[in-house]
Amino acid sequence: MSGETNAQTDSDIEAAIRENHPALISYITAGDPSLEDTKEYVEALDRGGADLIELGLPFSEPIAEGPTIQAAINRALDAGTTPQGFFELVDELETEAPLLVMTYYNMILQYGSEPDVRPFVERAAEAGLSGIIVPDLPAEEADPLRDACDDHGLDLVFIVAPTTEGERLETIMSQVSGFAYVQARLGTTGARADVSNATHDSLTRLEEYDVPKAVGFGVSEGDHAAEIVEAGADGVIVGSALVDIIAEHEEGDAPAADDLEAKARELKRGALRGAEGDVPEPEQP
Amino acid sequence: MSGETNAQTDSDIEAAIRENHPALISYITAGDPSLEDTKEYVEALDRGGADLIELGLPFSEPIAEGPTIQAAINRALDAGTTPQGFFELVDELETEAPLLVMTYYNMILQYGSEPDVRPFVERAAEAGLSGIIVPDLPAEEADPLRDACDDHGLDLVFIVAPTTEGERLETIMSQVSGFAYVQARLGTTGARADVSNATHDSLTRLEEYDVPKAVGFGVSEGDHAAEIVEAGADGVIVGSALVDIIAEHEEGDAPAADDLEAKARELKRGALRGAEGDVPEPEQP
Amino acid sequence: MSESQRNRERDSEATFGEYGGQYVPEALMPAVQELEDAYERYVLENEDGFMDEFRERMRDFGGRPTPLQRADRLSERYDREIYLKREDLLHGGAHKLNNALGQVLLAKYMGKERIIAETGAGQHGTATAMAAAHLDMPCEIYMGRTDINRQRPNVYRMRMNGAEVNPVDAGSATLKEAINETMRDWATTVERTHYVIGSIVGPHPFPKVVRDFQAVIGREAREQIQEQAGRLPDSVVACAGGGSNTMGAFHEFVPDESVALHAVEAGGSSLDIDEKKGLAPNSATLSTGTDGVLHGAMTKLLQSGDGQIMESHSVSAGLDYAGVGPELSHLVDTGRVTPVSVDDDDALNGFHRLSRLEGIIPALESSHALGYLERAAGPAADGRAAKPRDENYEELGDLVVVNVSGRGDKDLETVLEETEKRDLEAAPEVEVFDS
Amino acid sequence: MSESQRNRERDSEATFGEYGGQYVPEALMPAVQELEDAYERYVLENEDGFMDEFRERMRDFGGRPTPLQRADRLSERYDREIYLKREDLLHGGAHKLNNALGQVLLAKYMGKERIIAETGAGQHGTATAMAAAHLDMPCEIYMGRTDINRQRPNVYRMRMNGAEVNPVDAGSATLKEAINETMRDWATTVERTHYVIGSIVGPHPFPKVVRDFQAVIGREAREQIQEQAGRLPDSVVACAGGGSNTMGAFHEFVPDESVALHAVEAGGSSLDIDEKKGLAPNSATLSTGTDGVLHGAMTKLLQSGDGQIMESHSVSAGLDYAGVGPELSHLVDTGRVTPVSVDDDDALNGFHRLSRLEGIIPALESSHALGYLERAAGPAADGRAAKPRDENYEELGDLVVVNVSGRGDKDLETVLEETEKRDLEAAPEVEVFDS
Ligand SMILES: Cc1ncc(COP(=O)(O)O)c(C=O)c1O
Ligand SMILES: Cc1ncc(COP(=O)(O)O)c(C=O)c1O
Repeated sequence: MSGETNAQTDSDIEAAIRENHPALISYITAGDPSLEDTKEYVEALDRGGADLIELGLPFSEPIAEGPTIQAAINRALDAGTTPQGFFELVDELETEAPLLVMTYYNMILQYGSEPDVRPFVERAAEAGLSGIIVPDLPAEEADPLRDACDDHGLDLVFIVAPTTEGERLETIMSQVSGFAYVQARLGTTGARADVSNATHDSLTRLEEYDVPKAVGFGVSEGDHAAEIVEAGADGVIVGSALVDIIAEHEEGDAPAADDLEAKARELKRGALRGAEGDVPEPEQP
Repeated sequence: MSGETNAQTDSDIEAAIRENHPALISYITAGDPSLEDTKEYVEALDRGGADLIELGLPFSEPIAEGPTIQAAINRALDAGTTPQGFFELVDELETEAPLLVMTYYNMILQYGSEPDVRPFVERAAEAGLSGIIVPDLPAEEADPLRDACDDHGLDLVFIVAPTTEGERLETIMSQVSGFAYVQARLGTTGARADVSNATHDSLTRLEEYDVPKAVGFGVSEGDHAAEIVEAGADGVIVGSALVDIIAEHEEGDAPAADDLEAKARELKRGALRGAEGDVPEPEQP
Repeated sequence: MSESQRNRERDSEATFGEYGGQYVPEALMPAVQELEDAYERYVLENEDGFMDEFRERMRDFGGRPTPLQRADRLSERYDREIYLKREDLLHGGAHKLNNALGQVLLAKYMGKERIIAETGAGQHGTATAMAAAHLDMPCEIYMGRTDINRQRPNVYRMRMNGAEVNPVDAGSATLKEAINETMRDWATTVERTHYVIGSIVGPHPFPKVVRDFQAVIGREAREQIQEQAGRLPDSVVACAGGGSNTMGAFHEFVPDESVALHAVEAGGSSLDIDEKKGLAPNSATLSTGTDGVLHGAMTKLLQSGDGQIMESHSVSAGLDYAGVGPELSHLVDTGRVTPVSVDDDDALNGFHRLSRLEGIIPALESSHALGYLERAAGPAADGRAAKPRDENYEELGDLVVVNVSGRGDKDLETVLEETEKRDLEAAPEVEVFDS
Repeated sequence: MSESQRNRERDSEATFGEYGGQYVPEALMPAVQELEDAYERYVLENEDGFMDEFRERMRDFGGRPTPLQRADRLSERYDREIYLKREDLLHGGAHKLNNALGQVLLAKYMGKERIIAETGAGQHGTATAMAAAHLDMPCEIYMGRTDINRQRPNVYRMRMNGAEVNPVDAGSATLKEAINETMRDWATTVERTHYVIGSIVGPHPFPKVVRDFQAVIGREAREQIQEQAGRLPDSVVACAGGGSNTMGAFHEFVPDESVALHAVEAGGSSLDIDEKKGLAPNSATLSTGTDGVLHGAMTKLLQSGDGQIMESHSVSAGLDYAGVGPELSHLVDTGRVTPVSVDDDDALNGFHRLSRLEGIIPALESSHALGYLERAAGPAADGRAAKPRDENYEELGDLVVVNVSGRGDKDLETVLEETEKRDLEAAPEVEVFDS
């Protein structure tokens, strides 16, 4: 359905997805376990074939995260990760894959001397970030941030949940830029062992919209990736499965980067298989 | 004031007081620490010069007693003292001094097959007791017991408290037989180191009544006895000071009887000194 | 003779039939008579507006009226209308305040300067301490050392309210020794001190004083049930220890002959008595006791043949007393009140059932009244075949008022311990208790 | 446009000035909008008699109305009329039930099948568990493991009421982790589950829903004070954590411009903040916080310059929260509500003073409001020279209503521990605590 190139004004992100279709979008938390490690990990993911990389800027109250990413955020905060440090890391990074920042709205508001979204967006653009994802910012509250993003050429990615329907789906899809983040199931982030029916339903509901759709929440293996892409997704988003790898290794541990690279490779291969229709029979729960 | 013989119908008790004026009235708890010991102790008190002997029949809720006698009662109950055992002891006793039983009303009521005071009074008379004192039976509730006592020739001794005044004093003094038990002070039984003003006031209030008056609650030494008798009492009642001696000795300990006898002697001598006006200067608190 | 005079004559009698009276040491008689006089003037005649002040303070400070609540799920379970009189909502958490505030106020009108009281589990002590703080009266509470150690939170509450808590070390160091010690204090300081007795026990006029202060329970309930259900109830059910919540709930209904009055006693672990050891494994005085004199009154008692008072038992500390109010003894003898009992297990089930079905955690005392509902009217097919239905169940009728005399926060630990020992049908799963 | 329509339009706005809003994950938006719809229909329009049923249940089950009591001895001490709104007498022991029962009933009207809630100290959890038991709704409460271990009695109460208590082990295992976990549950089960938020916080419409259920406090107080004192008060004083008892007490008075509204926050041990450690040794959000977004709403927060939420502190667990209701933030900015604060010591003194002078043991939360009276109006010669009088004291006026939001039984242990550490002027002697 989608996947055909759209000639007009593709953003970096959109371009990355369309050009590398089906895309692998990876997430890790910046500063987990340190910003230096994050730099290595990002480069490893880039090498491993991630087509977009989301970097989490840690916030103390991550209400939308599951236990895995919540723990990563706590590690990053304990390591003293700040927005300043985060942007300096991004300043340094040179990756094939465009970078997005994923953070909570209060972090965006507080950057700068008083509550205002613009200083954050300016700095993000300056650092070379291509987009922003804010898990606690529904479309209804997003006007100020979207205006700022538009002004600075950043994509603002919205999440589409299994409960998003009707008028609200219209609104979100008319505002989304970069890609629609399709939430695979109800609940929070976290690696799971199956692909839910909700994913299929959501992709069906979104068929008519000509925006790339990437599916996240619970994707952890190449086979999931394959299945999701076969169901019509333009990309898969993987976070907790990568964070799990980081959590298993000591700080500064070289194999972590290698394992991340390998995992990215597995996932990307899975996604490609999905695009070719080479999908294993899904296990029924 | 009192002390002159009253020719009419003196009971054993009245006679004992008038004849041995000023009288020593002693109290111990039957069964503390065993009925056999009590027998010895009673005989020792008799030898020591006690003119009347009160025997406590233990009741589980002795609300009018101080800690000393309460503990004696608990020892007696733990030793298995029953009304049957008590009466059998009295059956055996042969003392100069007439004997009284001091117990709570429920013990009197329950003797026999249903709540009734008569079986107890009959048995008391049969055992040779001369009188009954019931610390939780005010004159207002005493009709049934007084009738039964009258029928069996037993005295029913009433207590006159420092708070007893006016009409109630009249009533009590018109009903009392044997002697009026003048409560030396507010509070409960227990040995104390001084003689209270309340004692003097009470004896003054009672001057006009031609009934022997014996003062109890807190009398522990010969000097107290002397002072009380000088203040106009016909007798002194000593309990806790004797129970203290029993409590200090092991069960079956011979010296206990000797000490009791000696204590009785000291107290009797004190009372006699009081009658002669030979009273030490009371210590002022 | 005016109605108030007639009431006054009836109420100034010292006895209920053969029960009651004033079996107290001579030294206390004047105080008891002074209280009689004060009772007649202030309580019966409302002299100086005493009763008006009492009622106003019970409203503003105590939280009266308490609701009468239709218990939806109990009504469904028992297939009849069950209404709960919510004394658990009274300030302090139990009906005890009705009496404590009344007596402390009375002491103030009488010119007394000092309040004393005994307490076992601490319910009456905390109510008295609250009332004394509220009315600015110095207050001392006697409490056995054993009870102090078992009931820390109540000790703290009393102390927070500025009361002194005097530990009693004699004997088993529990309620009975505390009563003796309070009596001693009173006998010593009687001229300036008022002894706040905690139930409808003790010498006249205490049983009437306490009853009249507690009678507001039934007075409110009688109005409320007529308003809410349109008629008088078929029965009123209340637990009975000393009997103050019981007579408080019943008093106003006594003249309504169509209303059955069920006093639910603590059956403990058994209704049998061990004469040898002087132990009653229950506190079912009305059901199994015999006549005698205890703590100032003739009444029914748990006692040995010789007249020694037995040690009673109940899982609920507030019901654990070997005596009972003389008025209840009388009303049982005349047939007006039906004494029934449920055992510790039934009471615990009653506790859990109300907690889970209605969202009200009742005092273990009150749980006896609730356990009785199950025993009398519970679904037959409930695995309870072993225990027969209470024989008085027919009297319950279609419209029942149950007095929830207090809340169960104070009982949580006991309930946990006792529940773990047992296999109770109404308890949440046991794993629930360890986390 | 009818009055109810006008109200409805005003109330359906998602913001209070710049505060409020709906900052929630997309998955929850439909649920939040469904709640908006239900709020408008059932709460604002009384559809299907919802509000009638709510009020009736709050009367019969909850014990409303609660009294407004003139505090005789506080009035004397502070030389002005002090009235106490007695929410401590509400079923469960705090104002929390007003909201919990309202929301559980609303969930039932909405056809939800399951109730979840988070709890810190356990007050909101116990209220929710009671309400859910009463209305026969399955209920799960999330609670940090650390809090579970600190607050056993509340855990037991919830379990007795049949609720499941889910321990949360993440991070510091306290309120914040419990909130996250509850959000996760809700995000997963949103279609059949209602999340009962415990204060006037969270995304629209929660702040309005909770406020409207709590507004009965001020509605009653406003009537009662006019009846009892003949006029409107000069001020209303309430403690503020999230702010539900606060807005509950204030709401009805907001249009009465002559009535000063004082929100008393927890000053903790100091109003200073340790940016480095991300610690605020207080919970005085209205007094010292800055604007930001937390738990679904824009409001005042205790946060670092970067936007990380600080760990707050108060001796009172129920006030220990880094945010505050958006409506209060707005009313503070517009000058209608005066934010003040007292520190832990003042609150403990307030606790002891009410316990000893009035016979009411208040919750530590409510004790802040009482401590503020002393700070604002206490006798000058009280050894308190070191602390200046609160600068807003003149606004208190001659007739003051103080909301006693809950009872302090739950706080006894904390108060004992904290009192022993300090030299408090109003505490009973320390020897009093060991027996
Ligand atoms: C809640 C409650 N109910 C009942 C009782 C039993 O007392 P009474 O039988 O006098 O009502 C107590 C005694 O402590 C109690 O606390
Ligand atoms: C008694 C009491 N008062 C006040 C509060 C603070 O909450 P709020 O500020 O929402 O009234 C709590 C919270 O637990 C509480 O239990």
